[in-house]
Amino acid sequence: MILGSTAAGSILLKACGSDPSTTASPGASPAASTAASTSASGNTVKVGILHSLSGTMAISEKSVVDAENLAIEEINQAGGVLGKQIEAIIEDGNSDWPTFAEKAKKLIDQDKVATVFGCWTSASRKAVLPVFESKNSLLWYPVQYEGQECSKNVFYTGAAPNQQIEPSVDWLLENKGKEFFLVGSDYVFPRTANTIIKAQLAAKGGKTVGEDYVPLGSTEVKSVIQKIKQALPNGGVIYNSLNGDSNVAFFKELQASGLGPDKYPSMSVSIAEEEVKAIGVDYLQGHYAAWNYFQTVNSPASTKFVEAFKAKYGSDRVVNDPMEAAYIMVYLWKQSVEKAGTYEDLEKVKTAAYGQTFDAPQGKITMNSNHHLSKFVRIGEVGEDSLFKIVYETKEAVKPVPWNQFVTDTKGFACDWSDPAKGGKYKTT
Amino acid sequence: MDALIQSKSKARQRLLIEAGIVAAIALLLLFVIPPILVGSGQGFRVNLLGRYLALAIAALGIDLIWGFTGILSLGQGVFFALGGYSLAMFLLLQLPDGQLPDFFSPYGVTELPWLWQPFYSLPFTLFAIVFIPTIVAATLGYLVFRNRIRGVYFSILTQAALIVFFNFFNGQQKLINGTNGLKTDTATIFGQTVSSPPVQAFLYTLTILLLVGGYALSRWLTSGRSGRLLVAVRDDEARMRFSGYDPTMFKVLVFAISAGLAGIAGALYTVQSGIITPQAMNIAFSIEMVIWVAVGGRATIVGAILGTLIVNFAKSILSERFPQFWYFFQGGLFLIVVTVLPGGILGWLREDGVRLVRSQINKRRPLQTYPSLEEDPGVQYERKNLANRESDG
Amino acid sequence: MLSGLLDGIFSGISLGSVLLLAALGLAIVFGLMGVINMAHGELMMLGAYTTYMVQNALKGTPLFGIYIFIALIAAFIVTAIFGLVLERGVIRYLYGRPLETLLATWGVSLILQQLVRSVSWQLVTIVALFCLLFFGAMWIVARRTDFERARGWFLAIMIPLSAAAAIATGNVLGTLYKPAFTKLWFDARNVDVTAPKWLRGGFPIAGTQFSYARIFIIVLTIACVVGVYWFLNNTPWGLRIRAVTQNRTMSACLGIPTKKVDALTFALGSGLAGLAGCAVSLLGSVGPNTGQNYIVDTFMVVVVGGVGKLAGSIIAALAIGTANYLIGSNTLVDLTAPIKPLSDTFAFFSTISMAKVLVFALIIAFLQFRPGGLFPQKGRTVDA
Amino acid sequence: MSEKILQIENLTVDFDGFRALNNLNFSLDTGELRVIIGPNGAGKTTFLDVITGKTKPTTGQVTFKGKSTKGNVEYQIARLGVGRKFQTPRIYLNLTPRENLELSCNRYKNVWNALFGKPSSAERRTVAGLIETIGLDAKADLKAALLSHGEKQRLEIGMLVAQSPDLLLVDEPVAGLTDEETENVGNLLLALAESHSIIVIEHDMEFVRQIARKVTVLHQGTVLCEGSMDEVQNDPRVIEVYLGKQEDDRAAA
Repeated sequence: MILGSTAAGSILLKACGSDPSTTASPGASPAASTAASTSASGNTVKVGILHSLSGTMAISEKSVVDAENLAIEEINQAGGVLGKQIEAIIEDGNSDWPTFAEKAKKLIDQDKVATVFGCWTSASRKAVLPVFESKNSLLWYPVQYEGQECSKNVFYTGAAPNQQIEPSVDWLLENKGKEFFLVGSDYVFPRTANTIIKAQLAAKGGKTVGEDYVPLGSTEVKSVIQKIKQALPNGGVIYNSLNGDSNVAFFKELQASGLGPDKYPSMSVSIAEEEVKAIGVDYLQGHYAAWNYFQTVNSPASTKFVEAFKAKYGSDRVVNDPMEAAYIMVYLWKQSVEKAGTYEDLEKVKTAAYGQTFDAPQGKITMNSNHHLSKFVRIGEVGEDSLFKIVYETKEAVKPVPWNQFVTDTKGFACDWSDPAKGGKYKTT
Repeated sequence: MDALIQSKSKARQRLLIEAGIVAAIALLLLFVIPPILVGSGQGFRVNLLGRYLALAIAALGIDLIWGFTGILSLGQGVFFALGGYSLAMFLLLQLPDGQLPDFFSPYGVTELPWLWQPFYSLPFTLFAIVFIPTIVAATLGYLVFRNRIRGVYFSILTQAALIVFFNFFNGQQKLINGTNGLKTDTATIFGQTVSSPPVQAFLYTLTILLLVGGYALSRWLTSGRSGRLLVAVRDDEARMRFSGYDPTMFKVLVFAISAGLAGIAGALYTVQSGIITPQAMNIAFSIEMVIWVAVGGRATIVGAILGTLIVNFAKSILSERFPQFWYFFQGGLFLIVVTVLPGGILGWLREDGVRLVRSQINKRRPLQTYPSLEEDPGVQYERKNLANRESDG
Repeated sequence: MLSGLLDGIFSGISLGSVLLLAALGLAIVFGLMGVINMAHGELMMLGAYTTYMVQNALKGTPLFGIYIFIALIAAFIVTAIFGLVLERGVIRYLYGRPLETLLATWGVSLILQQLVRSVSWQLVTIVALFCLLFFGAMWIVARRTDFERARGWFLAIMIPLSAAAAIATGNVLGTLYKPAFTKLWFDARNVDVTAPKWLRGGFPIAGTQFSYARIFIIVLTIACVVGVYWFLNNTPWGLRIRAVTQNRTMSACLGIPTKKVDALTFALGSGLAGLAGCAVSLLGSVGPNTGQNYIVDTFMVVVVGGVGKLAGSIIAALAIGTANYLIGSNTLVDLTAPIKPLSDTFAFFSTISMAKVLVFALIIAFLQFRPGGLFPQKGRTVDA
Repeated sequence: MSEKILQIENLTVDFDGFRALNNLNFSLDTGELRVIIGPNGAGKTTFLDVITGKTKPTTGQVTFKGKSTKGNVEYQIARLGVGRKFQTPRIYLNLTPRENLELSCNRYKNVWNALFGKPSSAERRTVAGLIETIGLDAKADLKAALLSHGEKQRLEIGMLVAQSPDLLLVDEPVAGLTDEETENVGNLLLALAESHSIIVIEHDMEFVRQIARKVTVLHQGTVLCEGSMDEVQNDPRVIEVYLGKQEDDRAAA
């Protein structure tokens, strides 16, 4: 009998999701927002939002969707773009890369969206890339990534390695020590990041004493700790590019094994405010993270962003770097469209985007002709209040370098889409 | 003897009808459905349909081993992925001489790994798509079945194998690009991009043809003596052994065939979706495959295909509308199929559905009973009257 | 060297004890009842979430220091009750069909995962209301003698009707009492469980440090194993459980309430999953996917150990844990350093992913010699 | 003296510390019908298990038709010509009786033949004849799951015959049957004994008397005595085993 109720429960939920009255529940019911606005007249611009709302990656991607929705709402309240309201069509990538490609096709072919904001993992981005290239559509991608890519159909608003990894390694070399142990999740971003770090350390007199990878989602990290102890018996720097669940296990184990931040400072590139909350600040205090934006950035734009977000989604929520990047990319798109005077002619929109500046929460950022943003680099230390105390920040925005100069294969290459002769990968020297 | 000949010609007639229906459906899928979908602005659903038809091939394999033979493999994803990777590797090597697939460069790989070398050859690739999964399955199957490990133990072991292959593929960045998988969208074949409409149309056609082929293979395997042997494995292995059959070999065979089908499915799915990643080997996907068959109806062959299409389109459409709740649906589906609808949709149609329709149009199926009763005119008279009375009331 | 060795032994035992704790409930449910509970991992997850809620409820109170003990009890009770519902609602229809239990419980695990993501007062109200309406109506109607005939019609009418009523009410309440009512309890994000202060850090010994949390888990595991052993062998209910698992029909004839025994056994197994969930929350993350990480490994423990034997599970868990640790860390590489080819092989497998590959290969090889596991069931009933 | 079809020498089987068969010697002539009796736990089923290859002997060997069966597994021994009927009927429930018989009747049992072979007309005739013999013509094309217990027993014996083994092992063929059915089965076995060697394990003494020519009594894993029904019944050791020691009897009384 209970069976009947579970089965029926699912029917319930279906109906519940479609009911417009639930629209306002935080972060929920993307379907509802679609349903509510498709009924509106044709005087809207459709944009696609493509993130994982279910599966492993939903943990991170849902808050990015929240940030994108916030930006869209703000823009709509301020009169929309080119006088039209933005209508967001939200699709679920289900943490499954082929599904991302499928949904991207659907957004472009069926919904005919003007642009798509989406993706988190490099794998999902790589999966949708051919779709956007073959259909000549536009994707905005908000997450820090490993670089080595420069598609004319993607704008990258997260950090390139030289805007996050490289400065943080320099800072560590200067302040914390020369011996590095690299630990990461077993996928492309940590692997590539570590390749870069190794090359950089070799070039700058540091030393990689070991590296290890943990399967995505794995929580058995005991043997990694053992390797760290072996490789760094007297302390040293841990460079951590673990992603998701493994971080929790890693920091709990690190503390239990007596590897504190005093002797074993760690620099993380995938731990932001949200993650600090999920891991528990007691395990993280004193460790470092490198980002372009922290919630603690003290600027009017930042305060406004944080306040608006909390007002919309609740005061217990925090914002982080990818959310900020997601938030600003919606604005950048809006500005480019307005400058181009059209949202349909993508060539014009793209050209208009180059050189666009925006007073972002992190500071004044600029879109370059290599489709990446000039961004500020910051290093924060986890404090008692679960927020980051900023211990280092660049004075000026750092220009992005998509093709990494520490990797031999791409050394001497650059990207410039404003010049048809140069394109996605050209030799500089 | 007359009766025998008569039944033979009847069987042949039935076979012809079936072939006709299959051909008609295939033609429908080929020439009617795509224009309708495109016409209604749902063009991308043609591609989805092609992919789901590819998945249906894998489902056929599961129906063979689980539906008929009673062996539940939760590791079909391995074979699916092996097929997909084989074809993807071939496609990625369609490059000018001396060039490497571009994902190698970030890892500093400058020389093509030996694993890739054979995939320059198309014949080898075609062979590999079917036979690498087959061989892997046969080896694993032999090692496991030989020791009479079966039932849930086999299921658990296949699931563990899945994890292992997943870890292996996921961890080998320098060899096969790890989590990112292999992209086939931008590769070229015969001077055309794989994602271009003509190639996709060709693949769609090929999928349907292979699905028809898979259907024919499954029908052939499950009819006649081999079909009875499969059922015999499911019903009573020990009896088989004491009758002089070696069930191990039959199980290995059917497991290997199902793996081959999964390999073909993986290859076709990969080129139509544009990417193959280790995600094809996550636990959920392989169990989902089983549920397609269960929804359609175990041991019905058609049910496997039907179930695959229904569940996947439901997933595609529902997750567009209610992304959050897809898991509820899917979980509910598992529960319902196992507890309330063990025969799946086809089973229900055959049992209750037919009875329901018949009772609505007043044509109940007569019950068979003891032959002596059948011949008793008194009983027959009574039954007639009873039936009438019931339908009156 | 000494510290390395100590560390190796400790880590192996500790990994093994986590596995064992997670597998214990499974061994009972699978070994004694023949039910493949794929939702076991999700029951662990529920245990972990219970820990989180207990932690939050006690934050700032003097009890916070020992919240973990309260959480253990709470986790056991919550998951045991959940297991009870699961057994009565689903599993009992599937006895003797292990493959079907596998699929059904997988469905349950999907629902549970989504449940923690989507649960809010609104959802709870809707589901509760639906159950009330539907089962209430059923209870009233089921007493009529001709119910079986009209069953189909009843279901066809009552399900949509009660669903509609429940959803409508839920949505009205949702709009009336917005944020609080529709706010998700957990969301898809991971939640943090922070061990009480005395469980953080470790016990320094010979240049290395033994994590208190892990020592705690080892002790907990020993306590659970002893407890379960004692329960099964020295209590009347334990005797009944063993009787029913050996011969259900005969036990029923002897007046043992088999249904109660089934429910109790399943509840016990689920409760142990809850304890395991509480324990792993000290080590790793707590999120909707928490359970997924353990499920396959724990099944391997049961298979290798041999079904229905506690001793087998204990040895198998320790062996698998130690093997995973030794291969995954550099220990074996160092030990075999003098023999170059051997150490190179181990070096190839010395990441966590690759260690799993090798351990699985070893398990398959092991099953070639002992297909029934370490302690196979013997006698002529097997494979009759 | 006719040739021995089955010879068992010094057979011992240990299970995890329990000795099920203890230094057992046994032989069977070609064409003989032998009944084995013995109290519960005497090792009768284990005895059959060893002959059919299901259980490996700890020591000793089984010689069938002059060849040792060592190293052969069940299906190989079955192909050599040993057929076995189980205590509870074991048939393929989801196949019809006709299909059940066809599978057993098939001479070529490798995978290749299963795929590409077709039943020959001779086989079909055999099957049709067998169906009549076991009296299942009316239900030949129903699922075997629908048959009654007695019908299943008969079907399994039919399957055994279809296999045309040289040696038939029949384990308690009349357990749970009515008197009439018991007699039917008895006659069936007697008819089969004309052309096969048969070992029957049975408890039902009435039935044993109906069919037995020579009886072997097993006790505690060894052969206690052997001979005609009357000889066995009067053997003091057998009486002791079945009825308990006389002194015990008196004590109990």
